[in-house]
Amino acid sequence: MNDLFLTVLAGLQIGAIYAMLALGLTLIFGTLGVVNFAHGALYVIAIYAAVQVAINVDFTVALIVVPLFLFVVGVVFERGVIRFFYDRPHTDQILVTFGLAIVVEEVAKWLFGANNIPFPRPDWGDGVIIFYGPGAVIPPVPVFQEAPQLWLPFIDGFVTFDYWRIILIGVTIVAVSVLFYLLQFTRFGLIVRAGMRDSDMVQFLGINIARRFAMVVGLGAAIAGVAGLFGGPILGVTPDQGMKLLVPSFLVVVIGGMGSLAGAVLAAVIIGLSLAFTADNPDIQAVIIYLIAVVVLLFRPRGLLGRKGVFE
Amino acid sequence: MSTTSDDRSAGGIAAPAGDRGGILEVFKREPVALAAFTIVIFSMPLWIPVLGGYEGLATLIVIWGIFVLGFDILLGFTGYLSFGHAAFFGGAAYVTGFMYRDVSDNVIVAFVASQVGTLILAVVIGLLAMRRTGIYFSILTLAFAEMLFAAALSIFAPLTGGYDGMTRLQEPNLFGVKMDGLTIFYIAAAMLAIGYAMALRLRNSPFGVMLRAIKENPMRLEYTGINVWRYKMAAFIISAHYAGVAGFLMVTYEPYVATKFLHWSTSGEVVIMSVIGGVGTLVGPIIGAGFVLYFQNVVQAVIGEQWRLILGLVFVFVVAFLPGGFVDLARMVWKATGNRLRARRHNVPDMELTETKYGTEERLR
Amino acid sequence: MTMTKKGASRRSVLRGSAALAGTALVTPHFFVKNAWAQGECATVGNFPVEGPTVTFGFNVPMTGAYADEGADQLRALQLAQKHINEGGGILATLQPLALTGQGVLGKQVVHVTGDTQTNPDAARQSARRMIERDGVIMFCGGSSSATAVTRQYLAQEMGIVYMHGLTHANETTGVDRRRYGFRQFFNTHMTGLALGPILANEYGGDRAAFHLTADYNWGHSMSGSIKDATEAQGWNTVGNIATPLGATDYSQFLVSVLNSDADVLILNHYGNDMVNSVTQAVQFGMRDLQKNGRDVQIVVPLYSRLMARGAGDNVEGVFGTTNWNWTKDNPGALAFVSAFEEEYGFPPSQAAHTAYVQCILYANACEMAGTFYAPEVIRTLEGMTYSGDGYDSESLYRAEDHQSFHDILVVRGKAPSARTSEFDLLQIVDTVPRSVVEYPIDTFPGELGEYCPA
Amino acid sequence: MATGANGAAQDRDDILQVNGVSKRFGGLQALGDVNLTVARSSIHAIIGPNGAGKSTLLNVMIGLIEADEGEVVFDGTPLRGVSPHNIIQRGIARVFQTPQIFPGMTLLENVAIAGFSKRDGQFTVNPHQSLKRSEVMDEASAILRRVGLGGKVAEDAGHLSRGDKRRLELGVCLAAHPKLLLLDEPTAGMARHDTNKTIDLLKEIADTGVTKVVIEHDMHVVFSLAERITVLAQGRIIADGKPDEVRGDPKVREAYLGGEH
Repeated sequence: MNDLFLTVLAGLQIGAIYAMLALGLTLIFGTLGVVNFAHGALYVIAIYAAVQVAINVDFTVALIVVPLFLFVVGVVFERGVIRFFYDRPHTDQILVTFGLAIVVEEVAKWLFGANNIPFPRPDWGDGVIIFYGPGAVIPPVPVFQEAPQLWLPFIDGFVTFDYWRIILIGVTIVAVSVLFYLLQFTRFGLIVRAGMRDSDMVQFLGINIARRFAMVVGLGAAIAGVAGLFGGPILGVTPDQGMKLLVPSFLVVVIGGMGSLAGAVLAAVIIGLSLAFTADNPDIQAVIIYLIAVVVLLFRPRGLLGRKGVFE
Repeated sequence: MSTTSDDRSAGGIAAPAGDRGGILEVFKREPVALAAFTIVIFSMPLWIPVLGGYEGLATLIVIWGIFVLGFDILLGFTGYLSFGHAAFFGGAAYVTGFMYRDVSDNVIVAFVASQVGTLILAVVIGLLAMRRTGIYFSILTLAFAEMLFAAALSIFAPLTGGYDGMTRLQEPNLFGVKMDGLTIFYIAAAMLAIGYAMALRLRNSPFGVMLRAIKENPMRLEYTGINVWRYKMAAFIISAHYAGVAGFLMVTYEPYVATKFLHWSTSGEVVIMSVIGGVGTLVGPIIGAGFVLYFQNVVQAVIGEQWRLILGLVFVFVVAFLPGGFVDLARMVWKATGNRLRARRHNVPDMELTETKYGTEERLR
Repeated sequence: MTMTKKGASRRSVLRGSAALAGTALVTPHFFVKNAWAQGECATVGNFPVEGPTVTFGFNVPMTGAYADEGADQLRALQLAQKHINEGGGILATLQPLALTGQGVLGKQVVHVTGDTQTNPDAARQSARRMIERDGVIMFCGGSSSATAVTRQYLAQEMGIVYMHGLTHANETTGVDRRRYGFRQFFNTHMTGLALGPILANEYGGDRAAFHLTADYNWGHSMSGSIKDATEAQGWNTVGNIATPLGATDYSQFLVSVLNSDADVLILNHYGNDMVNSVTQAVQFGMRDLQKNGRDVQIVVPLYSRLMARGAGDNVEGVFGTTNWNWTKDNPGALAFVSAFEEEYGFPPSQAAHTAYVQCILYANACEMAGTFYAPEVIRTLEGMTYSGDGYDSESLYRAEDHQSFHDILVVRGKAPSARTSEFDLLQIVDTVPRSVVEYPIDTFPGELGEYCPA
Repeated sequence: MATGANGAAQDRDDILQVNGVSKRFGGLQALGDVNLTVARSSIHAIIGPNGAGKSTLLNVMIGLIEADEGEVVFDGTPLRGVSPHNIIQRGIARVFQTPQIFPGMTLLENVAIAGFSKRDGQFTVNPHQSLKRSEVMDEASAILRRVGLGGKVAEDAGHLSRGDKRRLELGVCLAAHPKLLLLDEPTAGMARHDTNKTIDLLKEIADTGVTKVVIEHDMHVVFSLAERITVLAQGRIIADGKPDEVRGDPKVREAYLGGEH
């Protein structure tokens, strides 16, 4: 049981990063129809911004500054690059954003080197969390005594897990909820959702879609910023992070259904869990994500939760 | 170079003689284009050192030229963007490597084996991936190629040498003639010339017209009595074989199989080469391949550590401002110098995000 | 005919054209290489060297995960070039020494660079460019065994000596050993021999070890060596999971470790893999955990100062081995470190050291042999004993497998408070003498191949 | 199937028989027990208010939509399970409601594709075949002249007006030398002058023995062309007969007046 519990936690945490990146990707795709291969590059900008602020100022400051900064980066990115590609073939969009991703990676390498920059975690997030069951005796190690503890009925004895990763899962849940709230209950969200269904019609109604488009990219980038803030201390701060996350998070979007936010979250969880549960078997783990993608695309081409008619 | 004379004929069948250039013109030009192409390729060892290149680079360009040429048959003609062409390049490379290491050092044996391997792969992947169009096709091909890559590194690692690649190959030879230096270059160049001639023939035959029609409107084609599925599969398999031949030549030239041959970055490189050169023009992608390889191997040494940054910027620039690639640039220059040419842009075909191009009728299903 | 302008360096053009003389329209026939041939082989690489300079190829990763190591190697190689041409550095300490500080055999050394991209295929292509276009007589550098092995085969084919950079897999001088390749760096087997006894001494003789192993040749080689060495000390290996090369998240693997009853975690990772796995192991509380009544320990068999820096404070107390460290205080090390610091303002890494020594050793061997003719240079290096290369005692280039044997350092990560600078990350626990790690030649099978290239 | 054998035996002058075809889309009965025969070499019109199921019926005939029940027999062979391109190869051609052409190709290429389809069958790889001065190309340009597009052979089809696209599609269909031509509103969007030209063209084609089934709203077209008229309403046939009979049928008037007009 302990084993299962820890594996599920590990899976959720792996899925959390994918979920946050895939959400941004699918949001931008759904609204703007642009396949943004530079989304990984936004994540790279986020981790470097986060680690610089965290080391030189404070992580708490980074908590506010980094998502805002990424929002601005996203808006500039849309106004400066993407908008010139709305009328271009999707292939061009993919290629130009892919080219930019290379440029960002190389600039990051130029400025900060190819090696990892240690990303110290704030005191409130450091250490482990202890899950304990009935009758557990936690050893009198100071680190354990100070660590947050949670009673769960099904745990045999006690288990430890990285506290930061639990925070990451929580942050992801919050980020997803905030995003859904924004889209479901605000005027901005109404327009964005309408735009996802039919951008021509929204434009026809005289709504300034351009400004909203910039906001959408900004929003997607800001989520990548949050992912970088909380993912950086785990996955490391190297220039190639973006490229490493690009293909899996893109597959998550496709598996979930392009343009489907709920689908992206669902697919991220599925991918995360399947990676965690195949950890003991590298042969299967290496192909599992592609296997899922192939099966889904062959039997349900529009993805798990993709809506019919919109992206079909 | 033969660029301008050749891409002119890209329209395939044009008007009957008289109107505007047209059919006769094209057919007069096909042998000319082929001859010019062959001369340029075969003389590469003579002129590439002038540009700071070297013999090995010429061989590389020719091999990758075959690869991108086949890719252009699929993307440029049929409009299917494969993100997984590395599967055929790398697959054939591994089969070739396996033959050289464990079976025979004879290039003919390896060639046959590698092409059989490519055919099997192409049929299996094609049967599954070709059911989908647009971006879903791209993702499926990517997924299959990556599965193959992952398998080569894990399940088949004892056979493939895993991440380190396949080493300890015997020196390939053709009944005692070693495959090195200019020998392999001329063999590869001959294969490229043959491949180019075949591609030209295909394009200017009814078959090529059908492939272009698939790109334009597959439903209309089906309801004109054409078996669209078979044409698509044929294009896919032919395209895969070009990649397979390139993979075979790569290992014959360098008796070593790198895992990168199967990696998605190899598929990506082919896309980059095609786009930089000009999709759908046959020569364009080959020029693109030449440019990228020249940049990676020669300009790199001049620029030093930041060469990839510069290459990325060049790439962004070309995609943004030269949607038709270098061939478009040549065409623009040609036009600017007062030559009137029918302006048919060979832009990258749109990769449909929609599942099908079928019109309103299809929705009823 | 531009191709033959440089004349002598166009070996394969000539050979190819001979084969195709009947068919090719224009073939360069101006030179017949045999006219210069010396000794047993018809043609050897880019020999002879014409003109007042000789070209070395510096073939290091400039892009990709090991770009920083590559950059440090490049610095060291340029420094070596400077010392060969102008004197200085370990020319003051190296014995036997034939170099005079005025180039090699009366020629000034110039260099060309190439990017291996930490990718075997790209490495081979860039090495080939150096050989074919730039006419290098030797190339040097690199930061992974995969790139090292593939270029070593190319070196043999082309008749160009390759002085390895950082390559730690046994295969390089084991089953894949080549006559034209030389490795100064140590290997996983030597790491095991050096580390095993010290681990047993430190942590006790009855530990249960769990391995996380990067899923490629070096990783498995490393894991096997450590397993053998620790089990010989009475340890028990309770698990081994292969992790994908370049993985970023190790939580799913660490969970398996947590669930086992292992009390030592061995991370057979290098580069960013090592940075990530060691960091995340600490994040999971492995260093604070107790199992079987003992503190859980983490071991990183192959250390690199550059990588340790990436892992920050997490390497504190973690054991490992390294080929060399800048804090060594023998005359050779001091000469090299001070020259490097003077030039660049910070101390060199072990990657820099091996590249530097390799380059100078090659030049020295040419000077000793009195020729650039590769078979003679190779014979000079084979079986050579030398000192003053940064180690306390004498080193040896073994003739049978081209593996260099020298002292090896067992180190552990320093606590942040104990560091004197941002480069002072590793504390030398023990300098394991050459005699301990010098394993018999029949440990690994392999054939070096011929002195004549093929 | 009994109906199939029965239908084939019934009247050998019928080129097409629709036997008891039904089709549902969700809750909507698009076609309900439709029985229809089309006589060889005739012009047969199908009319009815919007949403009556006319296009669906044509789609069933060419295999674009599979019927829930019933079958379509063409020239004595049932078409169930036959793939669309094979149905077309047997001699049916279809002009769609929204013109379906190859927009990025020249008019000549558009028509030539159908010519190759007729000549080479559904699939062939024969790179030696030349496009040059082949009989297919000659015929294609003749057909383009015939449909009134002779001056635009080298233009990209995508740039044509809607009416011209319709004509081009007709040309594509003619090049396949069909036995049966299905036309879905061939004159929609055309000016009266062009409509008349099209009527003349269709009559001319009929004289060559090609059977035609036409869906049309324009009663002028219907009554100047059709030899027989079938009226569909809500997926069912409410009248079937010669133009004069249908014109006087009260059920038809009711369907139209009670429906839309």
